[in-house]
Amino acid sequence: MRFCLDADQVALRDAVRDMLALECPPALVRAAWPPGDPAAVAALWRDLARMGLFGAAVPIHCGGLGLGETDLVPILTEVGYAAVPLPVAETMAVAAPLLAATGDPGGYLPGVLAGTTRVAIAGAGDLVPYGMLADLVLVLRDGRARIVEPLTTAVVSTVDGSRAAARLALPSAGTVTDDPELVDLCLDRADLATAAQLLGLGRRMLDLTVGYVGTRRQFGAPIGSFQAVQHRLADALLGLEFAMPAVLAAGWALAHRTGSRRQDVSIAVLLAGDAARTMAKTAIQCHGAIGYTVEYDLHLYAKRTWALAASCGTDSHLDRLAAALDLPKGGFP
Amino acid sequence: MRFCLDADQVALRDAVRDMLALECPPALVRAAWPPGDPAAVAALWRDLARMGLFGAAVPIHCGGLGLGETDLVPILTEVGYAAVPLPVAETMAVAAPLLAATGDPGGYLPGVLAGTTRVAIAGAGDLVPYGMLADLVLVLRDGRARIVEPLTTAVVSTVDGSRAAARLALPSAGTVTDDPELVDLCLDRADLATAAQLLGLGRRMLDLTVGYVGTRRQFGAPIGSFQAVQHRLADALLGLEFAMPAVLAAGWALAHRTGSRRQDVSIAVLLAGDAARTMAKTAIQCHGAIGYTVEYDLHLYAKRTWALAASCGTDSHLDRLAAALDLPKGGFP
Amino acid sequence: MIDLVDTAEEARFRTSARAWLRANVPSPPLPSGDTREGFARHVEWERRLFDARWSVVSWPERYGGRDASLWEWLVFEEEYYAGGAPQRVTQNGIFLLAPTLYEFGTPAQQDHLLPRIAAAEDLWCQGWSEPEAGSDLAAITSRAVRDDAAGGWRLSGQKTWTTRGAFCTHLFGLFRTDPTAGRHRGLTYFLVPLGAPGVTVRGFGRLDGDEGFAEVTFVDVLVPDEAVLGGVGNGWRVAMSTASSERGLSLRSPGRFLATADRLVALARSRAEALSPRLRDRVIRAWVGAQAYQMFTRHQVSAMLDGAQPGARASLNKLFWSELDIELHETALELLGAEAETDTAWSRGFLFSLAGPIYAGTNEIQRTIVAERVLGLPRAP
Amino acid sequence: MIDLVDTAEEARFRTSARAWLRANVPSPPLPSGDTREGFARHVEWERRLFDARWSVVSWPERYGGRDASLWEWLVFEEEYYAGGAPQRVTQNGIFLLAPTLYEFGTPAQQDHLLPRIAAAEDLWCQGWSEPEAGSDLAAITSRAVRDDAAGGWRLSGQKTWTTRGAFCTHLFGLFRTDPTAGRHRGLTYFLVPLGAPGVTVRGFGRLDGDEGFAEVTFVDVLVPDEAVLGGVGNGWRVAMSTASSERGLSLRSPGRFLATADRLVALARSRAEALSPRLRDRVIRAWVGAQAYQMFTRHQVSAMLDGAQPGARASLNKLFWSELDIELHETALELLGAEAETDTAWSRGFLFSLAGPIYAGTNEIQRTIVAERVLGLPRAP
Repeated sequence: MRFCLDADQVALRDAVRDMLALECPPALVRAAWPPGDPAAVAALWRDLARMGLFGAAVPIHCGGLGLGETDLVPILTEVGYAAVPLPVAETMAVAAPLLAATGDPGGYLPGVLAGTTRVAIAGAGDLVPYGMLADLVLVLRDGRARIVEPLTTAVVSTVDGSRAAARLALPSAGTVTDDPELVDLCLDRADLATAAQLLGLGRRMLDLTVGYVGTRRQFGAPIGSFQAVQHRLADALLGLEFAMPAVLAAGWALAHRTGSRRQDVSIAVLLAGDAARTMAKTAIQCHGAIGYTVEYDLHLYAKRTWALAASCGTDSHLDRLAAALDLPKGGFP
Repeated sequence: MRFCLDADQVALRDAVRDMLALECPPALVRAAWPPGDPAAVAALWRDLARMGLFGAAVPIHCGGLGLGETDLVPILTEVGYAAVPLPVAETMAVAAPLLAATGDPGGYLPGVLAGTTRVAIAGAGDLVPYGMLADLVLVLRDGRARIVEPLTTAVVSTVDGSRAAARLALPSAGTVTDDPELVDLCLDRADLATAAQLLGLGRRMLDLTVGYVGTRRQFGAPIGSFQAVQHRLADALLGLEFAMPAVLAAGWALAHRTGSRRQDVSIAVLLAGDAARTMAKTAIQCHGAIGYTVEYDLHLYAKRTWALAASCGTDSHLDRLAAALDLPKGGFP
Repeated sequence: MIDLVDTAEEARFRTSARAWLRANVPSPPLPSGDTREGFARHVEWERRLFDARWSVVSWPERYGGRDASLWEWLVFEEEYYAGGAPQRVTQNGIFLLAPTLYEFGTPAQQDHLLPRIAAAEDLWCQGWSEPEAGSDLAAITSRAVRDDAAGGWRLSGQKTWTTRGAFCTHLFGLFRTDPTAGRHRGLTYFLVPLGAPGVTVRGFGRLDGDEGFAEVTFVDVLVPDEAVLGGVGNGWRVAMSTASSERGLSLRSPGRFLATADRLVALARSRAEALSPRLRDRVIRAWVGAQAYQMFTRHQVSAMLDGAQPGARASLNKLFWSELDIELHETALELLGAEAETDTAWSRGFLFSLAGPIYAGTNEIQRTIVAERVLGLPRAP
Repeated sequence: MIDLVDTAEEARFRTSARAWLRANVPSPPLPSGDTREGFARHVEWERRLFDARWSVVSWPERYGGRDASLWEWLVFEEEYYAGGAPQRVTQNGIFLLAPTLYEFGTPAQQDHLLPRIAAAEDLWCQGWSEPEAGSDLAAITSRAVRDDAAGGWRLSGQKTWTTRGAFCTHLFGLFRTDPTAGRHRGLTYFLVPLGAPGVTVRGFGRLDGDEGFAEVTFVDVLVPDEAVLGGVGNGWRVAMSTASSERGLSLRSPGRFLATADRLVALARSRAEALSPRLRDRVIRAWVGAQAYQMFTRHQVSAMLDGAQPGARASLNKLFWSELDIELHETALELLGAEAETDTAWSRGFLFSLAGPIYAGTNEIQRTIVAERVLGLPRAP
C-alpha cells in the first residue's frame, strides 16, 4: 500500500499551479465576466494548450502525455483553485481521452490538443456551461456519448458570470460511442473533475479567508484570534482535508478500473461537494461585509463553487452507494 | 389573536414547579434507579395525586379539574424539567381523559384520580416504559385504544435506569374505544406530552450547564466566557426558544380540535425533539468530563431526553406533514 | 390567554388588505429594486401603498397609518408577502428609523419626518459600518464637530457597505462628537440628507447584484441641530434601539418567510423529477422553520403587548430568521439542480439571504449577546 | 506513488491475521470490560493475543511484536475489528504510553516496561486531569518533591476522570516538580505503580456504565528515579507526544470505524420496517465518513513513512473520528426506534462515543490547535 503523489505528479502539479498563479489571477477570472475581455480569456486557453494540458489524458501514441486519472486530480485541483473560466476540465479530462479511445472519428483531436477546439459538456436540459465559448459539445445521455457542433446558441445569465453558459440547440446525431463502460467512464471522469475542482476552490476560499482574518482587526484584535472564527475555519478545513484523499483515491480507482470505482467516485463527489459548500459559507461569514462586495475576489470562487456543486447530483450518488451497500434505491412508493 | 399563558395557567404551572422542586429533586430521580428506593418514588405519586394532577384533563363532572391540552403543556414541561420517574404524562394527559371520555367502563378512573392506579403506555413491540410500576397499560394500536392489566412482566435494562421499563405480555381484549377520532386524540396527546417534557428537560440541562460554565474556571477564566461555549449554548437556547411556542400552539390546536391539529402536533414534536437532543449534546460537551460521571446530575436528564426522543417517530411526523403539504409519502419505490 | 385565530376585527382587516393587494400588486412582478431603474419602480409602488394607507398600517392616522394593532400589522405582513408584493425598499425608514424616531425624536422631528417616510418622499439608508468598524461598531471614527458660528455640526468621515445607499436620499448613522470619550461614549446619532454639499456616494456592486451598495464620504458636511436624534452624546443608546428593531420583529416579520416557505413547497410539487425523499424532508423542515418563526413572533408580540421589551432577545429573532432564509433558498436551489446556477428569483434570493447572518450585527455578535445578556454567561475576558 | 491494494506481503499478513482471529475471537463476545469481572476476562484475551504475538504487531520481535510496517498494523486493525474482536483494554499502555517510551524512554525503561505492556502484565491508566485542570492541563497542581535521602520522589495530589483507573495496575501522568516555574514548565512525567503505599483509587460510575472511572489520590507516594520518563522538568513535551498519539492515528485506527459502519449497514438492512429514505441517507453518509477516515489515515501513513510528523494535524484525526463515532451510533439508535432506550451494544457504544469529543483534549481545544497551528491563525488574546 502507498498513498502519496510521486515526484512527477508533484512536478506537474506545481508547474500548473505556477502557470495559473501567473496567467489566471482574479483579474483574468473577472475578464471572463460580461462584457469582459474575451481576448485575454482566449490567450489563457492557448497557454494551457502550450503546456500540453489538453492532451494530459490522451495516450502518448495519440500525441498526448499519457497520464491517468490519478495524475489529473492534482491538476484539476489547481484548475479549481484558479477558477479557470474555461472548459478545461471538460476538454482535458473527459472529451480528449474519449476522442482518443474512440479513434477520433470526427477528426477533432488534433484541434483539441492544439488548443484551437474547446469542448463543453451539456448539463441538465439544454443548459451548457461554457456553451458560449465551446466549439463542440459533449452530450452524455441515454447510454450514448455524442460530440456535436451546436445548432443555435443563446446566452444565459448565470450567478457565476464567468461560466459563459448558453442554452444550445444540439443535433441528435454525432454518436461517438455507446459502449456502456466508456460512457460510464466519461461520466465518472466528469464527476471526478468536479470533485477535484471543488477541492481547489475550497482551498482558494480558505486561503483568502485565513489571510483576511489574520489582518482584519475588530475589538482590538485580529478577528482570526476569536474562537468563533477559529473554530469555524477549523471545521471547514476538516471537511477539505478529509475530502482530498477520497478524491485522490477515486482518481486511482478510475485509473485502475477497480470494481469499486463508481462508488469511490460517488464518495469523492459527496465529500468534496459538502466540504466546498461549507467552505464557501464559512468564507463569506468570516469575511463579513467585504466578502459580500464584488470588488473583493471571494465571490468569484464562491459562485464557481455553487455552480459546480449544483451539478453534482447528490441523490444519484447516494442511490449508487445504496445499491453498492445493498440498501434500497431512493424514490417514492 | 393572543398567545400567552393566563394567570390561572401560570399559577398552576408555578404550583407544580414548586412542588416538584421540593419533592422531585435529582435525589428522587436517582431513587428510581435500581435498586433505588421504591417507597420514595411511590410517595411522589401520592403527592401528585393530592394536587389533583391526575384529574387535570378530566371534566369537572367526572371529578377532575376540567383543564384542556393548552393548560397541560406548562405542567408537562415542569414534569420534564424534574424528570419525574413515573408515568405522569401517560396517566394524566392520555389515560385519564380517555377513561372519562369513554364512560370508564372498567371503573378505573376513581383509582387513577386517587393516585392508587398508574397507567403506562405500550411502546413499540412489547416494551413498556414504566411497565414495572404500572397497574394498567394503555395500548394504542390498529385503530383501537385498549386498557389492560399485564399478564406477565419482565424487567428490561435501559439506558435511563429510572424508566422502570418492562416487557409485558398483554391480553388482546380490553378495547375502550375504536372511535378513530378519539384514538387519534390519544396519540396526539401522547405526542404533545412527549414534546412538552422534552422542552422541560432541555431547560433543565440548559440551567445546569449555564450554572456550571459560569463557575468552572480553566485558563484563568470561567469557561462560559469563551466564545466556543457561549455560542454553542446560544444555539441550543435558540432551538428551545423556537420550539416552545410551537408546543404551546399544538396544545391549543388540540384543545380546540382545529383542522390543523395533527400537523401542529407534528411540528411541535419535530422542533422539541431536535432542540432537546441538541441541548443534551451541548450540555455534555460544555460540561466536559464531570458531565460524563454518574455522580453529577446531568446524565439523569440527558438519558431521559434520549429515551423520550427515541420514541418520537420522526419519520411518521414528516410523512404526516408531507400529506398536509401535498408532497409524496415516504418509503421506497 | 391563547387564541390563535383572528378576532372579528382582525379578520376584517385581513380581508380588506387581501382585497386591496389582490387588485394592486404589480403583475408581472417589478424588476429587482437593486438597479436604479428598478428602484424607481419600487418607489412608485411604495407611493401607491401610501396613497391607499397601506404603507405604515400600525402608525397613527395623522402620519398616514391606520392605528393598527401589532396583530393587525402581522396580518398585513402575512397578506403582503403571500400576495407576492414587492420587497419594501423603504424598509430602513419605516422599520428602523421610524421606531427610533417614535422613541427618541422631538415632536417637531416626528411631525416633519414620519409623514415623509410613510410617503416614500425621503428614502433612508443606514450609516453604521465604516471601513474599520464593522462588527465592532463602537470603533467608528467619523466625526461631527460643533460649528457655533454656522449653528450646526460639521460631519466628516466615511461610511460603507450601505445597502441601496446610491439610490437613497437620506442617511442615519453615528458620528463621534466627543473624541476624548471612550468607545461607546461621545457618539451622536445624526440624520443627514445625502444631497448636502460635501457628501459623496460611490456605489459598488454587491454579490447579489445590488448596484446601490455604497460607500458614503463626508467632507465638512454642515447639518443643523435638528439633525441630531436623541441628544448629543447619546448616540449609542439611540443606535441600539434601531439595532433591536433591525434584529427583531419589525424588519423581518414572519409573513415574508411563510410566503417563501409556501413558494418552496409549490416548487417541490412542481419538480417531481428532482424531488427525492431527502429533498422532500428538507423542504418540510424548512417549512416547519417558517411556522416556528411565526409561532415565536406571535408569542413575542403577546409579551410585548403585555409590556415586555424584547431587548437582547431580538438577537434570537435575527439568528433564526437569517438562518431560516438561507435554508429556504438553499433547498430551492437543490430542487433546481443544475439550473440553480442560472439567474432566477431563487438564486438572487439565495445570494441576498447570505447577507442575513452578516448585516445588522453578524450572527457571531448576536450569539455573544444571547449568551451574555439572555443566558447571563460571564463576559468574554 | 499510489497503490491502494495490499502488496503480496501485506496480503499474506492479512490472511494470517484473519485466520488466527477467526479461530480465536471469543464467541459469544466478552462481557463489557467496564466491570471488574469483565475487565479480567478482557485481560485474559489480551494475554492470548500476546501469546500468539498479535498484541503489538508493529513492535520489535524482542518486545513481543512482529516488526510489522505501519501498513500491516492498519491491516491488522481492520481485521481485528472486522472480526468482532474485543476493544483493547490495554490501549493506554500499548497505544499511548509505548509510543512515548519509544521516543523518550531509556533503554532500561524500554526493556523493562515494553514487554510487560505487550503481555498485559502491567495495565496502565492515564493521570492527566485533575479537578481543577481539565482542558487546561497546564493548571495541574499535583506535585513531586525530591527526597534525596530516600533516593526518589514523593508524589502528592489528585488525578481524576481516569478511565478504568480502578482496574489498572499503573498510572502515567504529569506532576509538578518545580512549583516556581510557569504553567507548562516545571512539570515531570512519572510512571507510578498504583499499588504503591499512599495511593488510593476511588471508582465512580461513568455515564456509559464504566465502573472503573476513577479518582486517584497520592499522599506522599515514594517512587524511584526510574519512574521519571523523559527527564525532570521535561514533562510537557513528553506529554504532548502522548497526546498526539491519543488524538491521532494510533489510538483510533480506521479499522474500528469501518467495522462499526459495516455493522450499521447490516442493521439498516435488517430493519427494513424502520428504514426510511432519510435514515438510509444517514446510514450511507455515516458509512462514507468511515471510508473518508480510512483514506485520510492511509494518506497520513504514507506521509509519515516519508518522514512527516503529524504534529498538530493529529487534532484533525481526533475531531473527525470523535464526531464520526457519535454519528454512527446515533444513526443506529434512530434505526432501533423506541428500542433504542434499552441497554444494547449500540446504546452502550453511543454513550461511550459521547466521551470522544471530551477526552484527549476537548474538541474545542482541538479546533483551537487546528486554527492556530495548522491554519496559522493569530493566537487568542
